[in-house]
Amino acid sequence: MSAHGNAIKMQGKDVTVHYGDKQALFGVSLDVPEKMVTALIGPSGCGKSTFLRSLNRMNDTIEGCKVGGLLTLDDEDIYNPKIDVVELRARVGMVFQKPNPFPKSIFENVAYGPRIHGLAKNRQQLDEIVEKSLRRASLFEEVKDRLHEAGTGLSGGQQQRLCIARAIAVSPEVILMDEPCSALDPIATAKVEELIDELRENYTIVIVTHSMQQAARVSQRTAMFHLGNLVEVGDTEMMFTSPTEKRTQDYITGRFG
Amino acid sequence: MSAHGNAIKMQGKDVTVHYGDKQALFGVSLDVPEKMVTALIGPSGCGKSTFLRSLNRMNDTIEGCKVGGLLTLDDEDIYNPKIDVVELRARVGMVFQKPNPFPKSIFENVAYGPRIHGLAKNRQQLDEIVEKSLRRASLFEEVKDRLHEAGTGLSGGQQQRLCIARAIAVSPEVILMDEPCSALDPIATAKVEELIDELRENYTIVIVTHSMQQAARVSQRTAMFHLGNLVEVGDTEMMFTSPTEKRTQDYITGRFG
Amino acid sequence: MTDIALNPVASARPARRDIGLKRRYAAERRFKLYGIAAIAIGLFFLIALMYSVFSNGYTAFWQTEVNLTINLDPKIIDPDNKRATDPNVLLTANYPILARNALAEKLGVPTTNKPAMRELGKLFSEGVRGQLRELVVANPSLIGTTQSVWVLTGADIDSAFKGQIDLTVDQTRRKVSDQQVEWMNKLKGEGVMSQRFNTGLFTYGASSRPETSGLGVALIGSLYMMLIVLCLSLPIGVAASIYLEEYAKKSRLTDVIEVNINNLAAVPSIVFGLLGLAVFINFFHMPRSASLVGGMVLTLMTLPTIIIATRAALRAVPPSIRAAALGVGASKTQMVFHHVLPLAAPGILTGTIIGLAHALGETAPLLLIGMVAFVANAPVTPLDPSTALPVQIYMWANEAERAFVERTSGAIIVLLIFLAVMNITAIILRRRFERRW
Amino acid sequence: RDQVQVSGSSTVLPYAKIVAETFGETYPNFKTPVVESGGSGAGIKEFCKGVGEDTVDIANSSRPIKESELKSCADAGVKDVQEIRIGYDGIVFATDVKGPDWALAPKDIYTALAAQIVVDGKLVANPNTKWNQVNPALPDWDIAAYIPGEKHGTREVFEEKLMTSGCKTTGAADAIKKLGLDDKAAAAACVKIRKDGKAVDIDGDYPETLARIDANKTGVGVFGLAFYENNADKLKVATVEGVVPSTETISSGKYPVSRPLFFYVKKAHLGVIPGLKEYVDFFLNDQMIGPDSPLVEYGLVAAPDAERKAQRDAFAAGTTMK
Amino acid sequence: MSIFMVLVIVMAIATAGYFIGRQRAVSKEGGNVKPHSLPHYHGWWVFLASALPAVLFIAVWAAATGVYLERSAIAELPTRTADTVIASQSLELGMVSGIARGLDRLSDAERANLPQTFAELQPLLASKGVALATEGQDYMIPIAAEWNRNTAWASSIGGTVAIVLALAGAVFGLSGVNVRARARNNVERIILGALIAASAIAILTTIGIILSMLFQTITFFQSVSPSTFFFGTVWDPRFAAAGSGGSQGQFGLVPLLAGTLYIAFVAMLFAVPVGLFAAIYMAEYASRSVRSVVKPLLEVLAGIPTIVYGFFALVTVGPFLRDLSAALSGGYAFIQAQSVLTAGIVMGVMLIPFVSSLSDDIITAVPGSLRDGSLGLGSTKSETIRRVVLPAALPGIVGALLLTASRAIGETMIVVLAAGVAANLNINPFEAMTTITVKIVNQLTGDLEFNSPQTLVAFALGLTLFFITLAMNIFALYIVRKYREQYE
Ligand SMILES: Nc1ncnc2c1ncn2[C@@H]1O[C@H](COP(=O)(O)OP(=O)(O)OP(=O)(O)O)[C@@H](O)[C@H]1O
Ligand SMILES: Nc1ncnc2c1ncn2[C@@H]1O[C@H](COP(=O)(O)OP(=O)(O)OP(=O)(O)O)[C@@H](O)[C@H]1O
Ligand SMILES: [Mg+2]
Ligand SMILES: [Mg+2]
Repeated sequence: MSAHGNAIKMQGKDVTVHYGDKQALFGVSLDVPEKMVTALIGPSGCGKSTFLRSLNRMNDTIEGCKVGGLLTLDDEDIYNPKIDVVELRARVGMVFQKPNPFPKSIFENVAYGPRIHGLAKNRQQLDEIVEKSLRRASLFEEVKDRLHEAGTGLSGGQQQRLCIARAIAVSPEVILMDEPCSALDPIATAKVEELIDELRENYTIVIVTHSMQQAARVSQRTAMFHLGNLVEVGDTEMMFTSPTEKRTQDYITGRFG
Repeated sequence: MSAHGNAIKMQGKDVTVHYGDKQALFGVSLDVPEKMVTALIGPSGCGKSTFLRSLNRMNDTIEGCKVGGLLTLDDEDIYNPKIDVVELRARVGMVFQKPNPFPKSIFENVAYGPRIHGLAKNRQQLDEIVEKSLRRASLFEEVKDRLHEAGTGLSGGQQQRLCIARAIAVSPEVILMDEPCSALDPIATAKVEELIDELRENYTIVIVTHSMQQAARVSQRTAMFHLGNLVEVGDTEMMFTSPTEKRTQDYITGRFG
Repeated sequence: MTDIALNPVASARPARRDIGLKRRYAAERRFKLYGIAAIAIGLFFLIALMYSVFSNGYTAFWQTEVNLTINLDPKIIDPDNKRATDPNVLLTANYPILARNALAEKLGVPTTNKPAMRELGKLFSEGVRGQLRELVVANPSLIGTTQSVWVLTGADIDSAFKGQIDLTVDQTRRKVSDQQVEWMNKLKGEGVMSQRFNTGLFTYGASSRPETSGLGVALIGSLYMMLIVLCLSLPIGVAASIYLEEYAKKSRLTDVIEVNINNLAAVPSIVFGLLGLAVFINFFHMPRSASLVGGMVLTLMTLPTIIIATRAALRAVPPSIRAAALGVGASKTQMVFHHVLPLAAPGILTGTIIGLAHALGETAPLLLIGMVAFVANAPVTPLDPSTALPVQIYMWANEAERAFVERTSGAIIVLLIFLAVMNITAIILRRRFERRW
Repeated sequence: RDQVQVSGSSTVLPYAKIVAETFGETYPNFKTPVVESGGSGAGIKEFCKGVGEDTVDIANSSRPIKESELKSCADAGVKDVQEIRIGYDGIVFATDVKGPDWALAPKDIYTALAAQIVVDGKLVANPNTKWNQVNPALPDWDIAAYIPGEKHGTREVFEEKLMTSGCKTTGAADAIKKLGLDDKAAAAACVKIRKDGKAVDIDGDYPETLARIDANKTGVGVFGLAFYENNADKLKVATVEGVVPSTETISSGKYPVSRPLFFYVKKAHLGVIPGLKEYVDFFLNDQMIGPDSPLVEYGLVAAPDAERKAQRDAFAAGTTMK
Repeated sequence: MSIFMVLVIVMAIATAGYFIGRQRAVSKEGGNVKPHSLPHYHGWWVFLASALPAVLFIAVWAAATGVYLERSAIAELPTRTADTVIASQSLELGMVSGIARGLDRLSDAERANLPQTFAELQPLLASKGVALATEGQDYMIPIAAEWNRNTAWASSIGGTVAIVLALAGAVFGLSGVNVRARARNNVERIILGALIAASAIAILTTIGIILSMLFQTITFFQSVSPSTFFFGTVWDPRFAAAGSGGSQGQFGLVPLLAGTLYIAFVAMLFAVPVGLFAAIYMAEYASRSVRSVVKPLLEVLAGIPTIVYGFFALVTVGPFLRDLSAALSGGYAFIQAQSVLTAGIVMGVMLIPFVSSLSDDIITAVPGSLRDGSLGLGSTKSETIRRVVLPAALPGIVGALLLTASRAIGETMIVVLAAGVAANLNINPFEAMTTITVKIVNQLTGDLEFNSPQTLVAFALGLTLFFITLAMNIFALYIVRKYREQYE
């Protein structure tokens, strides 16, 4: 279905999400093509994070949250009881909206994922993974002298980059990013965008962003949400130049809300 | 001293801040003119939040944090032991980088400040203040049906707007905003920017932002930080068109970091 | 467009990584199992303890009584007919004889048969004296009439009635004779001897006779002490924790206080008794055996528990909440009392529950301040001599008479009910405050 | 203060309790005395704290007051102390009721429980593990004796009446003397109990001993006579030197192991604390401690008539110690 | 005027002050000056200004006049001579106060013609239900009457002064009410003072404990040398007392200390895993309803009197372990019924809720975002708990464990019944040992002579234990500081 001809990595069909009585998503059908960046945009509270969290079943952890419809990864229903959530999450990694480093050292924060998944055979490999991940998140230079100090002592932006590094370190197939740059300055943002571009070669990426520019810069496909509905989805270029829906157009030009 | 001719509301002279052994600010001197928006920009970790927090002595709450130099509000030294910190903070309000609503209802979150400062004579006035503040933070429409549900159940952006509403509700003289829009979508951002513009008529505002565009849009003065130093400060227009410092120029054009 | 299966890329997918899922899931299951096992162990011991207490103790809530038709003979109560002038006559009259005669009549024993009458006299409790006295003093006009009264049987008969005495052994080896057992069975057959709910267990004070000894004094004493402990240790403990956690600059002094408090938690409870004796009784001259002193000693003993729990709870409140409160111009005190304390409340309540439970069950410190004592008169104020529930349990556990065995367990049940009532309140409060963020 | 306060021994407590309760019932104007139980030592300590409203009036004791204690008393101002002996407490051995009959003698007890005994004329660490090794007439049971712990006054009686005399009759005393110890040390060595777990000290009260025999049916326990009588359906008492312990054999002196029980009255408080004098008089009345009294029924061994009279007279005369 | 009445009046004044102060503050608002404090702070400030000094004064006055009245009554007592009947002044005074109490119950008419002799007075008071001692003297009656009069006088003066103080305080507080007055700061300063006072109680308690044991400890060390006490390996104080020369070494702390640590260790070995796993299960796995049932149920374990545990160990657990070991080894019971193991297990059961409930609260308090972070990386729940949640909760859990260990060290009844009182020194957990606490309790509550070293050793033991646990706590604090992890 992808206009780019890429295979579909993840797919949502009529996805509905309820938080207790409150419905947050009203039947969203969206495909995520492989090795591409899909951006989710839309006004605050429209359900972007909610959809994103359904993709690796992080919604399971919220009490009273019910997900309906069909969601697949490589054609497997990820809400099938037989599916393994842990493996799913290892394959579909996530970076959250609020930076949430563990109360451990910077090194341990990044090493955590590789450790539990047994990705490093020995300490040296682990060091390598950590360094590589920190570099890719453009944090290494800033923290190389204090790898063993607490990750919580970093500035907000540094913390967020740390979380990105942590997610990259387990080399997932899909990376979900919930406004990864909202706490970053332009330079760091540019670096992360570069990184996303780079990652795209091997990984599938879904990114939630508030910045139209960012969506335009990094994504190949864009999906526009509004009030829990998917308004429009399509190639980014098309979306930003000639959106079919009036609401999209209004949103992009900053005319509605 | 302000180029705009406005009186100086707050002033920092040779401000230094240490976190334990680590020095985060190295002698920053910056004036905050009254009824203007001052933007602080700079790469992540450069000390913007640190400077901002010194302005209402929120640094006092961090153990091991020492502030040196002189900081004044209306020519009064705010680090003078005689000053009442509480009153200071009521006059100099703050919105934090990470949204941090109280685990109370939305209404209570906003009503808290007016309550402790006795800004409302009766319940009706309180309702009015809450509604007005929520409206100004462009949150009211979204939450008007669930004012008495938990503020922590909101989406990230909604939480941040809630925090802005909470800060506005006590009508401070100076409002410090630490990346208030980093979690907001463009429309909400535009609204907050509008709000800031509106508030400028009566209040003095200091805002930390990562978005150059935002700084350009909302602020009249911009201060550029780097590695704990103030690199340059001046009228926003000038800063963005003809910065005197090379570093500023590089930063604005995205060339350094 | 949904026909993905035909897409060639799908089949060229790299093989899945091995992230040791099998092993990790086994670990997960094991971990969860440990949790269940841990709870099961805890509950198993709880049930075992409860079973041993309840199976021994439930009988204490019923007491054997015998229904007697007593002739309140003025010749015995007031032989000289002076009750109008001398109030002491009714107080000191020989009431047990009335009961004995009534019983003799019922069983057809001639009152002249002295040895039989002695045996018979032990069928019912000496407490009948007080019971009839109360009846007559309250209403002197009853004198001369015949009243049907339920009278407590003697403790040994009660034990025999409940089957707690082995009646197969030779009668010289037991406290009830064959004759008495025969009478007992006869009365039981006639339906005039039966078990009735033992209200006395809750109202009587200490007594040397098992059947008339109850927890009245101990209940009042424990109630006073718990009120004192609650009213003192909760506010003081919370206040101290707030100071240490929120106000005090981390310094040598706060370290000293912190270590000090942790250390006080390890001080054997009897040492608090020594302290109470030295300070409250010897120095401040407070009365011995008083629940006020007991309450204060237990307060000192409970404080560390509450402080430690409260500090842990305060520490768990995220700093961002504090920043938020300060940011809108709340003073530190407002921040603490409006935001931090409510969030810490569940932890504080847990500490209080555990601390109070500890205080409620403690005997050793009370030994030294004279509360492990025989106290018959119910205390009116916390300054009067009284005992406490665990003390009564301890003292009954050391009694020789068989009938005290069930009472010991019965008293434990009462203590547990007392504890339950106390805890349920706290637990309801705790649930109200509990929330995740 | 309008209430008599009594502290002291937990052995005397049951008796004091009966008296206090009856006293309260008989004199409606006086409150029932408060009787604490915390041990003789602790009781006498409180008693000797001084004279005055906030000190106790009476100390119950299961042993005579010591010289040094009297001296401390006097130092604190408690100069006149009246001693009152209320009767005797028999100390008996008992086993589970289903077991065989037991007949003990001090030498059996010594040979079974002493740390060191004489074997073939030499002093050796006690090798006995079974009662029938001690005395063939005793059953083939592992030695497991539950004896009063060191904190109990009973322990002293046990040592004095059984261990010391057993030590002498078995000839161990002579053997110990030969080691060159002085008299005091020799006496102490005589009463030394083995520490290999065969003799178990019980610091709790008799119900604990009973519980231990319940848990170990071949154990032998030491009890007070009163406790035994109340639990005779569970316990079988052993004879000592052929004498069955009972109130009669003890008061006649035939049964050797018994001890007197006391209480001490502060003379200074008599007539000053309301009810104190009345309480003591009441206690000494034959209706309370005579041969047919409730205390005796509970298990107290009444003192002979003459002794009781002497106690009453001495109290009335205000005779104090020293 | 009774103290109670005065207190009520003072409180009434203060409460009125609160309302007036609040009202005044409200009425002063409205200008263009921003008020410094909320009206109710002004109210509270007036309340405190009025109540606090008055109440303090009442306390001091009551204590002082009590002493003064006693002094003056004593001064009126006839001088003590050799043949004074009543042994001590305190007793005389007690009798006088008894009479005074009795006189209070009389009606005015009866008081007007008071009998002059004790012999007449006694039956009169007896009819009012006041029992007097028999030895009362005639001279005591006027003193008692005088005492009553003085008391009434003193309390009316004190009461008046207190009320005046309350009023003055209220006026002072009210006069200070204005828009910029820092009422909140004043109130908060007083709150802070109260908080500091509360934490000072901990220090005072410690001082009290040390002082209440110090003197007897010194006396003890006068007869037993510290070195034999601290380093002796034999505990047999009775034998030492009975014997002479050379038996000094019988006061050996080592076996008791070893037993204390050993039994506490075994108890912790049982309680910590069980409690911690129970806490983890309740906090992370169990549903709300299961948790709300299980948690209070486990807390019941902390409330069962320890003597119940003791008998449980004595009649159930001990024999069970003994029989079990006999069955395992085919006859020989290698576990004694009374053993370190029995005591450890049963005490461990009691300690479960200390670990589980406190840890549960602390684990629950760890922010959810940390869990999300870990789960989002594909870790299993148990990995998240073990590697993220527990480390974050560690400082709090260590606090809970310290408290648990403290309880284990301080416990007596369970040890007495489950492990016995024999002070052995061995390393076999299947044999009996005993603890310092047990010996403290037993030496203090026995029939032993109270001023002999045998009893005094209890104080030395108590003080020693106090310092040992102090050292352990300092060490623990150091460890916690070193490994503390702060989240957010
Ligand atoms: N509590 C703290 N303890 C120690 N160091 C800190 C603390 N807070 C900040 N720092 C350090 O001080 C420096 C300045 O931090 P600050 O938070 O002011 O940066 P910032 O300019 O706000 O960055 P960002 O845009 O990422 O929020 C950073 O190097 C940071 O690591
Ligand atoms: N845990 C929750 N419980 C109840 N309602 C929730 C919860 N989380 C989100 N919601 C609600 O669901 C809706 C969608 O929320 P979501 O977080 O997906 O928004 P979003 O598009 O990510 O917004 P933002 O850009 O502000 O982060 C919102 O109305 C929000 O209030
Ligand atoms: Mg979101
Ligand atoms: Mg910042």
